Amino acid sequence: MSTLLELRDVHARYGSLRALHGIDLQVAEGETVALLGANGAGKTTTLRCVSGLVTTTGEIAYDGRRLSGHTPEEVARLGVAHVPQGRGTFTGLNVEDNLRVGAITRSGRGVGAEIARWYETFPRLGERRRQLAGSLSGGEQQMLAIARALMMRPKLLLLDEPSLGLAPLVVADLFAALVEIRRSTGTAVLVVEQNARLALGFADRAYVVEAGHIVLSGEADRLAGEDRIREAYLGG
Amino acid sequence: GGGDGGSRGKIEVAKGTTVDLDTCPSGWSDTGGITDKEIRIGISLPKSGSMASVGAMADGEQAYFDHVNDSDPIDGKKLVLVQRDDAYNPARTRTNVQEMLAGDNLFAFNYVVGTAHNLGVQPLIEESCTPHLMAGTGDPRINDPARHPWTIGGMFSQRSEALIWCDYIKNTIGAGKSVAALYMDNDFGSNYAKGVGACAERGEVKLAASVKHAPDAPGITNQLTTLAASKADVVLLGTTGAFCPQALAGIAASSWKPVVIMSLTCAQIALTFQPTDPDGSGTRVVLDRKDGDDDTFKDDRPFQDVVKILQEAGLDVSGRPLDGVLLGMYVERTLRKALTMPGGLTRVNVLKAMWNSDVAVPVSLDGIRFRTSGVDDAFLMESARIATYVPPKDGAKAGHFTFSGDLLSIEGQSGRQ
Amino acid sequence: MDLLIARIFDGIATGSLYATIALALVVIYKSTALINFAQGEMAMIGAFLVYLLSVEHGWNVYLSLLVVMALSALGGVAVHRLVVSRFDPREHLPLVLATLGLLLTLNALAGIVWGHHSRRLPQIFPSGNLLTYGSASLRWYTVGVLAVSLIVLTALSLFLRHSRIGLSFRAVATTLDSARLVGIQVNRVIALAWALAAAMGTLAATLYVSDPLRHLDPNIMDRVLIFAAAAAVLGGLDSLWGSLAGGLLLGLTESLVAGYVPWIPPELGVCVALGTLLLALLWRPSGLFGSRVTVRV
Amino acid sequence: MRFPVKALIAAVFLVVVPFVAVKTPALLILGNRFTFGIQNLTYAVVLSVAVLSLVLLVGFGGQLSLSSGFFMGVGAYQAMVAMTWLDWPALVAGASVVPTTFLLGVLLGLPALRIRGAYLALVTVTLAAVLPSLVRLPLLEGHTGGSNGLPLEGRAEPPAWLPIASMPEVLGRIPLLGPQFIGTRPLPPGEAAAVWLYFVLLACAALVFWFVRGMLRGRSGRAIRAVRDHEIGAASCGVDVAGTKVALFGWSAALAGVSGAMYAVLFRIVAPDTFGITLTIYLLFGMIAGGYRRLGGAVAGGVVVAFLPALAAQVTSLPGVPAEWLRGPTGALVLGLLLVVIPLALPDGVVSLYSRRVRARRRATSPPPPPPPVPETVVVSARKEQP
Amino acid sequence: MLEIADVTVRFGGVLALDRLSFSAQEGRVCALIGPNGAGKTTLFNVVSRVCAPESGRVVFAGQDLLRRRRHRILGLGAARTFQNLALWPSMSVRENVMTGAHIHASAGLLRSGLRLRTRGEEQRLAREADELLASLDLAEHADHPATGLPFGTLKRVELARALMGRPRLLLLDEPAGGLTHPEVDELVLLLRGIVAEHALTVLLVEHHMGMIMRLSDQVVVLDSGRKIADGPPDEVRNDERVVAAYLGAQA
Ligand SMILES: Nc1ncnc2c1ncn2[C@@H]1O[C@H](COP(=O)(O)OP(=O)(O)OP(=O)(O)O)[C@@H](O)[C@H]1O
Ligand SMILES: Nc1ncnc2c1ncn2[C@@H]1O[C@H](COP(=O)(O)OP(=O)(O)OP(=O)(O)O)[C@@H](O)[C@H]1O
Ligand SMILES: [Mg+2]
Ligand SMILES: [Mg+2]
Repeated sequence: MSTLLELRDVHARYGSLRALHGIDLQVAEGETVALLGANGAGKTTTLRCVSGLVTTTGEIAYDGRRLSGHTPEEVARLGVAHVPQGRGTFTGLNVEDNLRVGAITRSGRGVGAEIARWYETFPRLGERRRQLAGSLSGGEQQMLAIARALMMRPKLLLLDEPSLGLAPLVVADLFAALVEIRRSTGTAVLVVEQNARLALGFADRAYVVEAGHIVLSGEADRLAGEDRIREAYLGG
Repeated sequence: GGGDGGSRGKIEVAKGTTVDLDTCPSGWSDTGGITDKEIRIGISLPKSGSMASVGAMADGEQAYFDHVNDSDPIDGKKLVLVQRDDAYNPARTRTNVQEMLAGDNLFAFNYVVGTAHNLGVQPLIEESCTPHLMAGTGDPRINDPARHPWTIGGMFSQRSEALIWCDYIKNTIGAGKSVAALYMDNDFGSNYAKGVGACAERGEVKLAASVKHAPDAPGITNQLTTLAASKADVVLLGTTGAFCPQALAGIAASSWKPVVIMSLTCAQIALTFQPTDPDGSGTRVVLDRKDGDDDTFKDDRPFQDVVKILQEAGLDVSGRPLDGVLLGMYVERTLRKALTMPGGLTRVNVLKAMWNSDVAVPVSLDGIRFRTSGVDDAFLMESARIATYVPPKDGAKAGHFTFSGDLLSIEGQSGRQ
Repeated sequence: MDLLIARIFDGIATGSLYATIALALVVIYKSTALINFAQGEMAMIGAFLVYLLSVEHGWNVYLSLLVVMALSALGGVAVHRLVVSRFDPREHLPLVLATLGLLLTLNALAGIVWGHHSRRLPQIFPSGNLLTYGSASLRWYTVGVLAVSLIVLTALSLFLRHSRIGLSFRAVATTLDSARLVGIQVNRVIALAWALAAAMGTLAATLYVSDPLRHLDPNIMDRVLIFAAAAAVLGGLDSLWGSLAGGLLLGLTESLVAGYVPWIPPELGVCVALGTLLLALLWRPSGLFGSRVTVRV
Repeated sequence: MRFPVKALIAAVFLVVVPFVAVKTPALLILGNRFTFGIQNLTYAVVLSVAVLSLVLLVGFGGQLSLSSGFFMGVGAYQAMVAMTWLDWPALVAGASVVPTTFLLGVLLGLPALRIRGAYLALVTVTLAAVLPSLVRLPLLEGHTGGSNGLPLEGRAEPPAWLPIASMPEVLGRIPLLGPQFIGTRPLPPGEAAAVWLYFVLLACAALVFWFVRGMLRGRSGRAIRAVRDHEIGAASCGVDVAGTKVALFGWSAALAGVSGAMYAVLFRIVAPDTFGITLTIYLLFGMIAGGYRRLGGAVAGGVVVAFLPALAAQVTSLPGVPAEWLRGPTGALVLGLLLVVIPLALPDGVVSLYSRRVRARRRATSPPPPPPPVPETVVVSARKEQP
Repeated sequence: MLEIADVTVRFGGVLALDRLSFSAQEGRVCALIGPNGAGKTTLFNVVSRVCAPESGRVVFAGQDLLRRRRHRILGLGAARTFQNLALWPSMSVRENVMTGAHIHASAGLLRSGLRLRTRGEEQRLAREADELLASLDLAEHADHPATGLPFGTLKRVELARALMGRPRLLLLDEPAGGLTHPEVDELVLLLRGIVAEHALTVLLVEHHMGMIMRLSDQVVVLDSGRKIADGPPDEVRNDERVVAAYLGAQA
């Protein structure tokens, strides 16, 4: 498998505060990679670097081209979908329009069918299709954000804490759907997830971020067995 | 000239018109603002904002000054016009005047524009003992030589104009005719309203409708509908600028056919009466000056010289630039007159010339003279003729005014309320 | 009776003009949530260009109008490129100030280049009246303006509803960052809105001054802009049809109130507009047809 | 406590500057003469209070209400009427403006509880267009002077015990500064009066700023910002959102009113067209150009609004531009271009020039505070809304 | 202590709460769980008067909350946190927390403007806030603006702010959002301490079942606005309907 995304020695800062101190990371085509770390470690920032939402130094390569200096819209048009932390739904648009916006860079054909498919995965959204996204419950918005990102038919999906605020049953359904998508479309996934158990069960490989550095990486199964991981992220 | 300190005393410059030079600032000089090479005159007027069109007066005046400086300089000195834009904001006007007084070494002011603006700066100008030749307001309060000898008004007072309208309606159209009136809702319009109101109170005309429009109104359709509903015999247009043609066109489009009498500020062939436009045929106006687009004056040599000055400067030959030339000519003649007096060109002599004036300029209609005589006659512009607009006959490129009757003079009556 | 009908006709006449200019404001607002104070001046420049082409160069008016509308669209894009796009789009106040600056600049520029005296544009609609009732008459001009605004409105709303562009407009206006993340080229979308609005503005201003009752001078627009803005707000800043409704409502209220409420004389037109606006907004804080923003906790 | 060097410098500056300005020095740049007079200096003081009223309401309160021009007009007219018709002393007339404008502000605040964002902005802009018509109403014309404005005779004389007129004799001896810029001759009465007026109005403005600064600190300041940033969060902490907003409208209006009264005292003429939409635009300009998130921005804004249009209008020649191009509203053109350029170059306003330097010097250990969010429309959609 | 009786909330066609009734006992932790969109946050909004119910009563300590205006609720003893944060980003963490004690101070606009007896009050609030921040392990962030900090930290700041109001009833909306397992464990300990120390009644919304099990005394389960279960945690956990609607097989 060839490398789809590669970060080499990536640094990022917010004003005078340095958030990343040289991240090295790779995602191969079709691969699922989890990013673990404590609160404030820099996971979100790493995803934002890829999308061009923060200015960075270092090398980011995607699909054979350098990404540095690209705007978020260019990155998105290259097939990277980002579900940001805090969701970022289009509050003034209704559910269905939110999903249609997700497919806005593609031609209109097949969009309807795809929307219907997401209503199946998240029946809640189907019930609420005419409701303004801004008035949805927290979990409903989260579902919407994920579904919208997948409407882009991305090559690479960046998920920032997808399980945040979702009911256990929905989390289970969501990850089942993600597995299915990965299988059928070969989408690569880079996922930040606090629920390490879940993430490690889902991912092929994982990285552990601490204070802006990668401190550990490896096969997901192997990491799940490491003491250090159990202690720090999996709980008792 | 005067000098520092010492008593300079009171001087009567005209009948009932006395200046007390002891109140002038220390350092004041009777020839302040005159250097070896220059005579500096100040003007503050709107060159930007909603009244920006007025600013073209300064351009006309400047063109005339340039002409004088090139052809026949006064006392060998250049007339310099120091212009300041006040955007028609009285605070800016006051600041302008204060700063010009302090820093621009002016000999005199000319045509600070606006009623409130002049009321605001009059104390400053007076305190500094600087003449203000032709203040840009038609409000009679500014023409008060007994109390304010340093300033003289420089507009045909709108109240005087309204008085002439009134006489004209009474005498020519018929007594007791019903009248509808449109005024601009500002100092300009309210002076017409006062004049017409007084006339109606005396029973000389019957006021059937009277409406105002905001100076910055987007249109006057509603007002015209109200006026038309009155079905009056005569309509008076106490408005100016783009509202004049709007009113004419609106009236022409309706089924109402009154006699139209409009403000003399509207009397510009190119702007109010489109060259080829039949609207406004028969409109009466109290007119005191010529129009560069009017063929009637094409053999009037002195006037055509003026027109040439404007053309060469790339300015319009009617309207504001022409008014500006009128200002410039008045200033020039007044200064020349002062130059002939004992003591030469001094501020006191300018006051004497200003309050004992008898000047004619070729921009005015023939026969019109700017006369003053201290408290007996404190108004410069008091005569005019009734003119009627005639649209162009086929072939002619523009319409013209025809004059009926003699020169009307309300000499000495302008202060009448 | 005549008079009442005359006043209603007056109201429709002024109202439809407010509406056409309001429409241009709404187009910008829909995609940027920004009020473009320079809209009026941009439109005024457009009208001047139409004048130059049609009167000074003798072109056909309709052709001139079309050509200038296309030019204005380019101008709108230029304004966006040169000024608007350089600002942080999330910070509205500095941008609003810049549009005010643009207002002053364009107005002054027109004053310097063309002077402040008035000019008359050729008529676009036939003169005379479509129908008369006693002394009341409905002018062809009024009907023409109304018809044009209806056509433009319909075309525009169909376009925005059924194209992806309409969706992009709304997405960009609500959540800019997310719009980027789904690949919407935010700058292009906003530039397009400026182009559309500028063309609409030129159309509106040309219609406005082509009335034989009006003249063209650099200050024409500051007289209408406040009413047009009131109309846009009244209808709902993000509603195309709202601008028409708002404009007509405002025009009618103004002429009827001034005509029939004795203690409100017509020179208080602005007060009437403000009163109408306040009452309407108290009833519906986002205008008659505007959509409400929902942010929940 | 350190020795207040900065305050000392500022005080010297504020005291010396009027004596320089009263001489109206001019600067020659590229053939243009730019003057710097005391009238504009004092006007800057007056305007800074008006801009402060906007900064308070828009910058700190997050209410996009552009009504300060209107309230300034109300204050100016009220003070003028009190001084001319009732013969009240200027200070009393000025103080009497506070309760009226406060109440009017509260009245405006009530609808503003429902109307927000761009909607509120446009309604309040319209408000500014209304004042001229109101003043000219036949009903009020007798008192307001209608379109001709209401002038006030005489001038404010400095008290005899204050040696303002002879101050240049002292200040003029300061080497470098004095002899050149101030001269050593005593001031004539008119100029002494102008300087006196400057000091009086400066003192009033300082009092107002001191008051507002207190208001923005501590519990009340937190409540104001809390309401701006998140209303529901504020209410959940017991902050009376409606009450705070309405009070803020009231105080903002009162400040604008005071500024109007100061205007009346300074210019001694009020006229309807002064307080129209142009003034509102200028105040808005002052707020943004000065920096609407800081009190210092109001000072900068006042200075900018007083001087920029005046200086721009003094541009009479530009290199490479033919003279006939400069006949028209060149000042407005220059001003317009500045309005576009200033917010681009200094999005946080002119004060940011100063504070950027200060911040660089302090080199804080903690990251710089993020700018407060732009006031945005937040409507909680619910079946019924709480008042 | 807190009694919810027959509360119905409707948003247009959506029935967000459907005649919901339950009560929470004083000094206990009552958890509120249910699928997304079940109406949990809506209930919080009703209690804190953010939205008005169509019918029903909410009684807390003998007071009918629905009769009070929004900002009076804290005065009656009920404080809340928000699912998606409602902090004020332009203020520092300390100022945010101090504002939580708004009702325990009194300086208004006029008094602050004139600086009448404001100093002592300020110092008192700052001291209290610093103590609270220290006890929640937030002292190092006191001067940081309340934005740009990790989500979990900000959630704790909100908790501190709510506690500053000295409430008797605390409504917590997903306090463990964005925390890792060990962090959740810490939070549980912390909350236990706080509940005991201040004798608080807590209404807790959370999707983290581990936390619910360890912390709560009573669990109310909502589905589509209706109550489907109410009882001690162990009992509810094994309820068939709860498993089918919410937990799924995995739990
Ligand atoms: N907008 C911002 N401004 C300033 N600092 C920020 C901003 N966003 C993040 N930071 C800081 O950058 C560091 C990394 O943050 P980041 O959000 O990437 O962490 P994270 O690992 O995703 O944590 P979380 O569990 O909260 O999602 C943190 O210390 C945070 O305080
Ligand atoms: N303003 C509104 N307009 C329309 N529907 C609304 C509104 N507010 C809430 N709803 C709907 O009411 C239902 C209950 O929402 P609520 O936020 O209470 O859910 P929740 O139980 O907190 O869910 P979550 O666990 O996802 O946060 C949701 O389906 C939501 O879409
Ligand atoms: Mg994160
Ligand atoms: Mg919720």
